[in-house]
Amino acid sequence: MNYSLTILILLIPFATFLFNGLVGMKFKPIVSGLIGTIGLGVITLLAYLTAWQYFFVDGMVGGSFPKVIAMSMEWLRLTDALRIQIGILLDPISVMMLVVITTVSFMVHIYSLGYMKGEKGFERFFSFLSLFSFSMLGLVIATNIFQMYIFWELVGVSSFLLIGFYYSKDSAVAASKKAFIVTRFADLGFLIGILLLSYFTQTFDFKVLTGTDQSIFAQTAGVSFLGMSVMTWAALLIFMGGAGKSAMFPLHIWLPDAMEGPTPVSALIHAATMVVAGVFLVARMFPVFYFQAPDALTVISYVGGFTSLFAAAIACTQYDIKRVLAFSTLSQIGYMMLALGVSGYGGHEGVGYMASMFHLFNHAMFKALLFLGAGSIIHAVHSNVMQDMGGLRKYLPITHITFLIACLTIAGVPFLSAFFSKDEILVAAYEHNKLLFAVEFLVAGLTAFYMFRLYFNIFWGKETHYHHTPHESPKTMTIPLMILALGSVFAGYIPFSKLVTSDSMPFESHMDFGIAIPSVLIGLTGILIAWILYKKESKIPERISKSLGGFYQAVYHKFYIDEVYMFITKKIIFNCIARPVAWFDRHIVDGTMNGIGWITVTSSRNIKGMQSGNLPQYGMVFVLSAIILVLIFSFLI
Amino acid sequence: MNILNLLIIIPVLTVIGIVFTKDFKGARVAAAVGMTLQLITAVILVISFFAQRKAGITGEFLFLSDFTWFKTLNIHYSVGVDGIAVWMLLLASIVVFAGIFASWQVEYLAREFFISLILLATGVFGFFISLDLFTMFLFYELAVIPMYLLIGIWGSGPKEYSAMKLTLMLMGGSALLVVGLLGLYFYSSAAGPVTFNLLELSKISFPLAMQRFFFPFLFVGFGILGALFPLHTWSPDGHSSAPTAVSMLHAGVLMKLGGYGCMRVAMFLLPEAAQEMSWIFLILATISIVYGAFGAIWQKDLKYINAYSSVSHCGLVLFALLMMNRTSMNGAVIQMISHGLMTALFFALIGMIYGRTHTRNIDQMGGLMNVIPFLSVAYVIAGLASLGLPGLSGFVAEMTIFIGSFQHPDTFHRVATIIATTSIVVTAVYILRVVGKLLLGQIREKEYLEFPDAKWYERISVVVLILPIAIIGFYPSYLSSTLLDALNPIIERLTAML
Amino acid sequence: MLQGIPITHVLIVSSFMFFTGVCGFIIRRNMITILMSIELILNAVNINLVVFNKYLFPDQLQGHFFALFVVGIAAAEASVAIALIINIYRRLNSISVDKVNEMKY
Amino acid sequence: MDIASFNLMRNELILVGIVLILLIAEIFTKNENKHKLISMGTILFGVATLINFLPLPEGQLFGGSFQTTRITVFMKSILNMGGFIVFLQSFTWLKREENNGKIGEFFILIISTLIGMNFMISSGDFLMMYIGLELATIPMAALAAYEKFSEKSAEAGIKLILTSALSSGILLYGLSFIYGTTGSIYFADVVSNVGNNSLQTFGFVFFVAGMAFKISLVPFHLWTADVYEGAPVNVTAYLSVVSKGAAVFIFMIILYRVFSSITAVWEPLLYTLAVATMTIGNLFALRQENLKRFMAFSSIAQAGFILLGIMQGGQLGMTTVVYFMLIYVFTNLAAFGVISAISEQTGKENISDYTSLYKTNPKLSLILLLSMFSLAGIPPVAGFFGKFFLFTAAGAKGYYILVLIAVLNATVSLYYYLRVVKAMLIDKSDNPIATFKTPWPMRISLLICVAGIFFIGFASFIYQYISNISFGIN
Repeated sequence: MNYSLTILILLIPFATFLFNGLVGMKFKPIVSGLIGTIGLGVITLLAYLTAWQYFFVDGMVGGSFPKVIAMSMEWLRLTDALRIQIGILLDPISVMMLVVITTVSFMVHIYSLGYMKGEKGFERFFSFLSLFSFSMLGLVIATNIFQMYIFWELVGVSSFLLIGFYYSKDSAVAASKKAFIVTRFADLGFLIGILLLSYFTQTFDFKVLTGTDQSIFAQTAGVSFLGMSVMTWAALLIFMGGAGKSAMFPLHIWLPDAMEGPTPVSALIHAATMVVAGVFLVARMFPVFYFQAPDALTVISYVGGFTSLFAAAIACTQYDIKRVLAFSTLSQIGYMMLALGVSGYGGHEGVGYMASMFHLFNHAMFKALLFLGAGSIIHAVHSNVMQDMGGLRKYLPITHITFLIACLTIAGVPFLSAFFSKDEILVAAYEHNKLLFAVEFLVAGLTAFYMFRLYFNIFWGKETHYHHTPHESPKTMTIPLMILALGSVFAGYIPFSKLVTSDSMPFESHMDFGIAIPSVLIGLTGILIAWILYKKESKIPERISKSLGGFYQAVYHKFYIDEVYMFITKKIIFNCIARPVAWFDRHIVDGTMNGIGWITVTSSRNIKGMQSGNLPQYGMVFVLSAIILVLIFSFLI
Repeated sequence: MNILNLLIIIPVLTVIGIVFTKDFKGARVAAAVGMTLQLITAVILVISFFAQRKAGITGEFLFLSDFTWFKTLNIHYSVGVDGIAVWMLLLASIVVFAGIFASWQVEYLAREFFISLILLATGVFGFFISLDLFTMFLFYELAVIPMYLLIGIWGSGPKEYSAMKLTLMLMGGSALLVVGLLGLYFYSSAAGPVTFNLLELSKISFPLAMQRFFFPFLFVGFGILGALFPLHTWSPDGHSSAPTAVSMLHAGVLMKLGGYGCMRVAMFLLPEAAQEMSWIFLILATISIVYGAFGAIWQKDLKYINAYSSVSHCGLVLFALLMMNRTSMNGAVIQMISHGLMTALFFALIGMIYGRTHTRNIDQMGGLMNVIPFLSVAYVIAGLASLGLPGLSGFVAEMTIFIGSFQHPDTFHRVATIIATTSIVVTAVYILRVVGKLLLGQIREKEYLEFPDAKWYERISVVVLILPIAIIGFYPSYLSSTLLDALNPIIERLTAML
Repeated sequence: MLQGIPITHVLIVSSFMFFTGVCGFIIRRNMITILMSIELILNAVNINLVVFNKYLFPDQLQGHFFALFVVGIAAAEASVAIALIINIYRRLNSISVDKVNEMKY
Repeated sequence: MDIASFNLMRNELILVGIVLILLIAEIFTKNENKHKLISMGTILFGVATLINFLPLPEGQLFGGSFQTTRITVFMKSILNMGGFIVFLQSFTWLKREENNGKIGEFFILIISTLIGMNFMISSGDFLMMYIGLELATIPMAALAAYEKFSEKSAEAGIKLILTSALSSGILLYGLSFIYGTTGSIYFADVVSNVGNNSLQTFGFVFFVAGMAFKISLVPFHLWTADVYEGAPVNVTAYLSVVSKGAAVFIFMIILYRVFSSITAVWEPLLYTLAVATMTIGNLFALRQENLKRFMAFSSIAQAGFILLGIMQGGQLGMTTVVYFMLIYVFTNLAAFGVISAISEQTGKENISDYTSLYKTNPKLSLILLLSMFSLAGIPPVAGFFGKFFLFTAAGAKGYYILVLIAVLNATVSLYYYLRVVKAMLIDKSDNPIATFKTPWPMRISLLICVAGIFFIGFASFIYQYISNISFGIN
């Protein structure tokens, strides 16, 4: 059982990146497009083979799925103990992520062939996509936390490049900048967390960190800062990194703006893969959190819960369809985080962990589907606000059907994939924390409501007449939709509890109808309300929003978080730190240097009287100084 | 014939050659040829050095050669290189090479320009190869002085003021150095005849009182060139007024003389004092890291931005040196090299952009990505390198420094490290601000559309700088391991008394 | 002869002369007078030399000779000085030192 | 004491001979070809300079009042070279109409001052030293006032003669007390009687004051600037290099040979003087516009640096000082050469007149640049070595703070030296000094100077030689 081929999973996308980036513009655009897509297809195949081999050919060793180091080379030796390895670690979650990423990425590649046709910088787009795939894959198969950090940064930058793809659009530039800086700020926490962790444990290696042997944490015993144990600090700081990438409250602000990027990018990066990196990070470090920093896990669960509610609320009020999807992404990731937070370790205790991974998998499918669908809608109507849409079902049949499927899935309608995962999450929450369970229960309803608000507004609602009739997108775009639709229907039947679990030992998970049925019901209620409000064009929504008044405004303006950030950055950082520093440097530090020069010159001007040109005065100075010297040296010394 | 002497002889011959050229075309060709030879020599040097190491020749310095100069004063011309110096020499030759091509279009007094530029380079090379502190100091000053003419004659903006300020401050630094060097020289009489020789000085353990007295002189003296807060103010003015190649050379190589000197002379020869006083300078270095980064945020002038970021990055070098463990010092040297390359790249690109837009104010530019993609992409790469993107040299350096410094047993040092890490965010802020304003967005002016993209010579100088950045970024372990070996003697001496 | 006069008295006289000369140099404005004050200083020196020789080292003549040379050289100095003063008088029609401060600072 | 031993006074005698020859020659040359005297004098002097390089046995004459050692011979050679370069530089100036009648005088006066200096340097007692000093000073006043019809020149002359007369009075007064307390004027005898006696210290300090006047140390420097400015350029050059050099040499020799036992007194004394001299000299030099005045203050500052070497009091000290003076001769004379060439051509002597000189006269301005760098002590030119070794000498005594002050002063001095460079290379001017061709003697002199500036620094054997022949307190 060797996985030597898995190295190609990293090399191929990197090669295509280099090719498209350096010489891509020399050829016809389609060439680079095809190269990128084919490359991705190949590694998708490889990923499936790997998954197959890992789960079903090699299978379990001693009742659990082993952590296989497929390949590992020393990249940089920092100290004798701390060496940065670049390698490939295969275990249930990384293999699962491989499958998810390659699938979605492949779909997006195909889709982009159609969607981006004729765009300026086609080859640039594909080289960036390859770069992203490369970094994301590198992230999930990291053997150690530092390798993860490396690819973490690369993911960040490729997201920056892709959001700012339309670089002559100022809003896009601003959005990309925001995304990068916010995540960078979060990464600072991650880095400091790594520093703490590596200082106390003297290792980066996941195998050691998440292994059963807890003795490596002996150093940390009793070390605490501001009343929290150092491991809690480390865990929280590392989670801060995760929260940044996964856009958890309050670091979520970059994600809605990130929708400035091309829609396939939103589908790939800001729905399916990169934004769940945070979840993946927590899952990857789960034993460390669970055994060393349980408080951190609690924090995570609350952050997740709050974010999911908060985002769902905002999603109900937005009109830009991509933003609605973005907020729903936030809310779903909140689910996953919460699930991890409430999870236990091992056996049925770890149902939350399993559920979170499960939901991650399904979410990737249906959210990518939703975004791609939104893309094809925008492609058709050249706008992405609901007001310009309505009754599109006639024009875009395939998009319509697939979109509907996705909406049903996310709404948790029975026997579609999300139904299962969401149920598991609710179960985990229920067992662990009733309050959070209640929140999630409510969010389930909200989700159903805003998704169908979206759906009805687009495909039903008022009969808009378009100056040129929308037409269904080309095959390159519709085929991925269908495939993903299949994915989001049937992904739920994968027996996750057999494959991806907290201690990688399978356990029996069973449907808990006590929780499933109410959640389905509340979902259906949400759908029903949406039906009433938005099926036909009606004045009711306005009236409701009026009646809610201030609250509605607050929600509509995303609780003014952006404004707060604006204030902090522009006013505090720029005006209250950078500007004074610049001033201080110019006037105080530099002023001192110039002051020295000034003093010299002035003193030279002031003593010029000594050289009066008058002979007797010369004589006087001469004699007096001679006498003074005599007094000093013959009598004082 | 010792290959190291070639590194001095070639530039001198080049200067003589330039004297006999007719016009600016001849001058620049002569300069280019000379510096190409120099680069080749440096590469050969590196290869043969590590070939010898592989052959098992241990001995801190190789290619030693020594010739007595002033016998009664026991001053020698003695050269030799260790694993750090060879890399520094390679860096210097790369930057000079790029600098020549970056200043291809200098026509006003071109011969004088190239002559002074290469004299400056001679000083740098001499500094890195010399083992005798007297010759080292001689070359140091030789490197500083042409700067005045280069900035004063071919500079822009308030050039006389900046040139004078830069020269006087650096000379003030060397004033401190003279005192320190003489101290070392005369206290070396404890073991045999007085000497300036680094190797022999490194065998002596000086009395603590003497170390306490002279360490600040040496460290600050070199520190000024290393832009140690608050003595960094020559750097913004100097860099912003200097012509392209000079900024490249100065920020890229000359500022490294400071860090190198701090390590090689101040800390290496006076270890106890270094251990004892490190905390003072550590605080200063930490300040300059954060302070430089914040200072860069507010600037409008591209060169000011880079000058301040250089302050920040060079502060990181001193910071890491003062941590005094193998990893951090290793990181410091890598940072010197990486910062040398990327800041040179920055200044080269700024010069090229300025040559087209005739302004360096970022508020008056925008959308260059549409018109000069090559330069813009290069600029983005430089920016990413300087904000520490994995796969480029900056990341390697910074991470080595941070991890290394954080291994320090003392809490104070670890806290300082955490403060220093915040600079990576601030760096990201100002780099992205520049990239956003300058390259992205709408095309600002109509005449941008006539801009030609990079000419062949510009491409050469850009590519020659980007390549090593990427190579170090991708495959740092060779560089890092060689440096670790080279650092051993220094570390041993530093930690001997702990 | 000088029998009975203690050396200190003579030295006091000479130093008095010396300082008179110095004050003359500083106070007087006429160059000729300044020259004369310098002569006073030199003569004070001569007195010193002679007296030291006479009182302390009577068995040798170094002081005397020195004094003789001083006198001679003083004469030479004076001659050149006066020539220059005349030159100044030709230029400025005045021999007051206050006139000769064209170059200053 | 046979006739052959007069060989010890070789240089002096030859110079006297030259003076005589010139006197006679002047009588028999008609007015229209007086200018032949210039080349004649120069050539004769050049020969003398060459002859003095020949080795000479050590020894003494007149019962020790005239002493010849290898170091004195070398010092005399330095002075000779300085004089020779000055002669080469003064060709065009002497060829002027109004100087036609006074060509002989110029040579005679300068050479006689040189004779005085030579005697002073090899003097073995205070009398000889005093005679030499006066012989070196009085003709100098006449030289300063050489330009009969220029008020400035006359003023320079009168200032020099009166102040120097005062100073020599003070010096003699000091000497008289030294004689009184030691009972001898012979160095050899004085040494043994020098002790810690306040009357003697009194005399000593007055003596130092008198010497300080000649070396123009602050606060005894006031005459310097005015005289330098007023005197003709070449005379100024001669003053600033040769007569200063002679004074430095004899001062050092006397300190080392006579007052070796009271270093405790003169080291702090020189410390004070050095600090004052460097600082004040620099501060004044900062704002000078007239180049001659500028050079005056710069030379004052340099004198301050020289004290660092003298203070060391050992063989190292004397070596560094002599070495520095050697370099200083070439450096300073290079600068003065350019200045005189330009003032001969255009009569301009202000820094502001030199703007963008490089455009029109690149060679001249490069030479000036070199000498400025050498004065500022910038490598690779010789000045760097000279200065660094002076600092080394001070360091050897452990005066690190003094070294720091000195080097900081050197930094300040760099500022005003760079001002000249800035004017020539950087500043733009719409009417720069027109391009002109310097006459060949000037070219030769400048060539010699540049060769010296470049060569002496690297030529360690010169330093070696000086170090071998010089002595110190032990």
